[in-house]
Amino acid sequence: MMQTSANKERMNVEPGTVQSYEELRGRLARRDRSLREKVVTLEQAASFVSDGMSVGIGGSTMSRTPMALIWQLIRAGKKDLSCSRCIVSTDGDLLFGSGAANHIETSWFAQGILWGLSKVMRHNVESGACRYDEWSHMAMGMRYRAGGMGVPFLPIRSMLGSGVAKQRPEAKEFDCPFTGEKLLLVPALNPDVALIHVQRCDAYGNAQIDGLQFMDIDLAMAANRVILTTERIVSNDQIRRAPDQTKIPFFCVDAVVEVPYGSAPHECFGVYEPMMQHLEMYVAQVNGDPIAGMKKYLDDYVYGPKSWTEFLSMIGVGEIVAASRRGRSIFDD
Amino acid sequence: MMQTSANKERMNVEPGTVQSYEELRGRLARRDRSLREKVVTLEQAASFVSDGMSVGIGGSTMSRTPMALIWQLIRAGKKDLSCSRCIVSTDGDLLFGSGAANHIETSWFAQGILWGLSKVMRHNVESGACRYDEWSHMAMGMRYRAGGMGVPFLPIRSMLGSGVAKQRPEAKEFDCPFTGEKLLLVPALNPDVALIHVQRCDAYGNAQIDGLQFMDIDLAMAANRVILTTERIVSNDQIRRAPDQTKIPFFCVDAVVEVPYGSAPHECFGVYEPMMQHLEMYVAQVNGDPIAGMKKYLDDYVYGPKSWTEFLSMIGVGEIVAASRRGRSIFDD
Amino acid sequence: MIEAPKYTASEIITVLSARQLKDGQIVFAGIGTPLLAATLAQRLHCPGLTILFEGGVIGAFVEPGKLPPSTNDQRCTKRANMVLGSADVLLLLQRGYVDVGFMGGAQIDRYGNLNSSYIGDPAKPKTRLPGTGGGNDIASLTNMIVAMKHEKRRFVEKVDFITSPGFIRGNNTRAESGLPEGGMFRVITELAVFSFDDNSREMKVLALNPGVTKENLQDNTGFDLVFDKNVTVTEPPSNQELTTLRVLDPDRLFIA
Amino acid sequence: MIEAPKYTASEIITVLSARQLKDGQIVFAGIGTPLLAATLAQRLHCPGLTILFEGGVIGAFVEPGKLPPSTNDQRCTKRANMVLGSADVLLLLQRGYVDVGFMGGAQIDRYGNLNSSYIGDPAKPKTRLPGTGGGNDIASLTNMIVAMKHEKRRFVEKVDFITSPGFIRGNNTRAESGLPEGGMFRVITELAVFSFDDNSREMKVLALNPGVTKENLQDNTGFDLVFDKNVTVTEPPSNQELTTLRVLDPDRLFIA
Repeated sequence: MMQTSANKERMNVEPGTVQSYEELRGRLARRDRSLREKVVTLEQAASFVSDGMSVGIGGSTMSRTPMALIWQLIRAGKKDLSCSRCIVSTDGDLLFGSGAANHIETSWFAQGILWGLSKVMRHNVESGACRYDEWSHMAMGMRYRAGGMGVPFLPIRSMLGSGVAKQRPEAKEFDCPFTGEKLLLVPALNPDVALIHVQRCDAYGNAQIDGLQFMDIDLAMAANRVILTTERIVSNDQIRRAPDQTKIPFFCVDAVVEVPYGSAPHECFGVYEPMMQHLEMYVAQVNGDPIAGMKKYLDDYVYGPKSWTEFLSMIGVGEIVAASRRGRSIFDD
Repeated sequence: MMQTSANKERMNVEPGTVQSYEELRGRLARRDRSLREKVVTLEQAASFVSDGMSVGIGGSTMSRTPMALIWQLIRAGKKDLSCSRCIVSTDGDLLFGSGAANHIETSWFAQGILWGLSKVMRHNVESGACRYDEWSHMAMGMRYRAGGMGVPFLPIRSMLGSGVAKQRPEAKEFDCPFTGEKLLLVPALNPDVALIHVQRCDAYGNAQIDGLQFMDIDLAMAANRVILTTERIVSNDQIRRAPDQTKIPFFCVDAVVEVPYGSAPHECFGVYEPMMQHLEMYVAQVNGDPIAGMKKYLDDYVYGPKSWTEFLSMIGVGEIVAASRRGRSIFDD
Repeated sequence: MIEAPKYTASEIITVLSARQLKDGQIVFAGIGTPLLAATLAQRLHCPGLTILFEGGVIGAFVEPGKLPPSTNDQRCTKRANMVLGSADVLLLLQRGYVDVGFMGGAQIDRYGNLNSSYIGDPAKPKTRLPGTGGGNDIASLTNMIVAMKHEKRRFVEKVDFITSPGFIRGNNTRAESGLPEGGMFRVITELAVFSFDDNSREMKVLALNPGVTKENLQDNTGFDLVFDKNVTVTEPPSNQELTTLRVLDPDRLFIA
Repeated sequence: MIEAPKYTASEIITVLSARQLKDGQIVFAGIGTPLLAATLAQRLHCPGLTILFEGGVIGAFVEPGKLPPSTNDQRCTKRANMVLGSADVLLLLQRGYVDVGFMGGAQIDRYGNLNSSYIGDPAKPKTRLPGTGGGNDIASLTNMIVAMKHEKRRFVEKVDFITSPGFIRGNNTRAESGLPEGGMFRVITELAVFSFDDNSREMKVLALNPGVTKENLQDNTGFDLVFDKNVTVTEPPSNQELTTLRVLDPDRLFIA
């Protein structure tokens, strides 16, 4: 039922194509935006995502990545997803390496600066199996922001003159009617679905995000549906005591899943830092052999465990406790 | 010295004219944006504003209006200011009635819905003495936002088809090159100076604003200089303990003035509600006679008192205490 | 109305406006009657109504006896789900998150265009009114309910100035002006409830308030009225509605 | 270098980069050497240096031994003045609030154009590199310092792909491309410090690092070098500089 409804909203348009206002408004009008509880399991949440959808991913690099949800999408055998994120890390590896996604729009894609190039990205992109469309970081931000504002584009002053712009005819050079200056108009990005991990939200989806926000607010406003994973679900009363801390309003949100350590092995601001031992093991294995190494990682850590908690237990209590201690220390003087 | 430097930056351009990127960047490059203490008196702060400047006013209606600073500008005999604000209340009356401003760009201008039309606005505008340029509320927001983003315009989907748009040829109808849809491009608004009142900031100008933000963040980024008044100056250490609560960064700010009750008789979120007895006295007097009534108010309450504190004492301790009790109650369950 | 009224004009407008709202809706409400009517609806049949205010508020529950003097005051944030910038709350309308825009009006015409900017020639006005506020944005971007006093000078053939667009000159002119979404849905006065014809986009009478005749209504209206073929008579405000309303506004700020 | 070095290539690059920063500046720093050099400058001669990170941070003081693995990690927010959205921190560059952009480079050409996207033909690349991140935005919108390793294959006549624009094809071509502001200011390597000619916009040698000859430098560079007429020799890293640096990066994450 969810699957069907999700499929109905599937777009199948060429990336960079701007949705008409009529389409955008129509999709939003059909969403149930009422104040209602929307807590589901990770498995149910994954059923909101259909093959071929465009998927916006929250967080950035190794921070507040919705890893549990990505992990579940891979387990559920999703295919041909077209993903976007401001900066892509091991989440992109897993999406390409598993076959869940064949296209990513982002500004940077490796595992992390510490580890050089991602052999998984290289293998998949250089072979032509997958497509990596490059935009500048700010352009990604302005694309989500245009999408969230309900306008078809925003003007920017970067990318001009670069190879990055030449590769993206979806963005249009433009002479400003006010000043005569050259600007670049970047097209709105309204993903079919956004995946966002937060520190806390209520059962309706009112989400409060501590620390770094990245592009999550714009992404949530832009997407045609939003799935939140959250470290914890709090009461609506708690949200209403500090409404100026709410960053995503409930009516943008279609599903809420409580997943403690839902960004592991990446970090969640104020809760845990990245789990570097696991990441280093991962990077050595997949960069050593981006096919067999990735297959083994997926078998062992994605398809293997019975649940997200079992995956966490494979990371190990020692590393989780250490990451948590470091995570909480951000609030120390 | 301040006066001279301020004059150098004076624009004298027709409202609605977009500043070129070269001008904008040049002005910003000449500002001292370094981390430095910038605490001054109310009198010194007023000297940052020169006759004829464009002045962006923070807050909205009766909330977080920088009333002490406006009061000081009037006392200092400023003239021909061209002001902008999302919604204008008694601040606009005082600016027009005193002769400090002869032009306001806003979306709504009266004293408050409770009191009907402002006779002061009517008198000054209908006589042709002053000019009130009307924009939609969102258009005002997008104009500040464009200014803060460093782009010459933003596209919107309102105002189209209305008399409001017809009166503003500064905004341009535009056929979207992506969708063919009709849009309105509203011109960036980069005031010469912004006046913003906040709950707390440090001596460098890092400002934290509780509750309603209105358009203050965009305004601060857009303006060519910013004067902050603040309920209290806190240590930089306190700011750095919760950096995700900082809403305006120090390098946007040129002067900081500590003025407790600096929005009186308007409200400051979480600190005090509007002082309605004083406002009702004011409204009855100026709407009774927008010339003599206003003159008497200015003589008694603006030119008369020796200091802002003396003005507060004329409002009276009873009303200030009651407004404070109501103000703080917003945090009660 | 002939009988001694059991309620003021403002009270019946507020009660009938509240009835137009449905539980679960996202409503963008202006100050005065709209704020009060939406809050009344929350306390009657819409506990899950989400009220947005122009000051930057999502999901407020305004407290009885503490009605805010504008939608930019801290009282508007009481028990809200979210507080955000005022440009951002208006952008929610543009993106399409809002079900209903709900505001008052100073002058309205046959096509639901609202004027709150000028009486007389805008170039040399008899009266400069306060202006649009967020009204233009709300009316441009979502479906509108307008609550206003019914007077001949307020219900005119053609407004002196279009501050907040209704259906412009009727038929398809709103969409052609660049406003493909939203439009006038209901007008509520102390005399009647109006909707708009699906094709011509002319205002039409949907229901008469208790005690109001078609002739009364026409006499108080500055253009020839169109009546729906199934015009009904509205149920008068119930005791519960009136009592709850008066608890919300004990100082009669907006129901005098 | 002929003598047994007292410091690694990364160390001298970091120290010389730190020297380029002035107290009170607003610096937008990339991960790795830029972050480390800016933090080093804060601890030496720039206590009032404000460091911005792409993750959305203004005014951080990164802690010794806790270098973040990217500029999007919570460690980047330590003792910051402000944390904001990443699009918003990038917009500060566009508005003009930033004095210096500071990043690393994979490949650079005579006009300071940087490539971090493709080795070989972009249509069928030998190597797909990670891409621009915020590099394009920073290089497009502000004055740049680039810190990078000096190798012949990295210092090329013409980059395979312009990821982050320098002066494009020299002379006025950057401004003509729509980038009237900013541009390359300095390039720092383990061999030399470079600036760019005010007119031709060609890279030119400003100073040689200790022990480096013009011939050494040319041998390691893929295009014919231009030397400033007053080429100097840089002071070697001091003990204080090296000690402070090694305290910041005890695990030698970025100075190995």
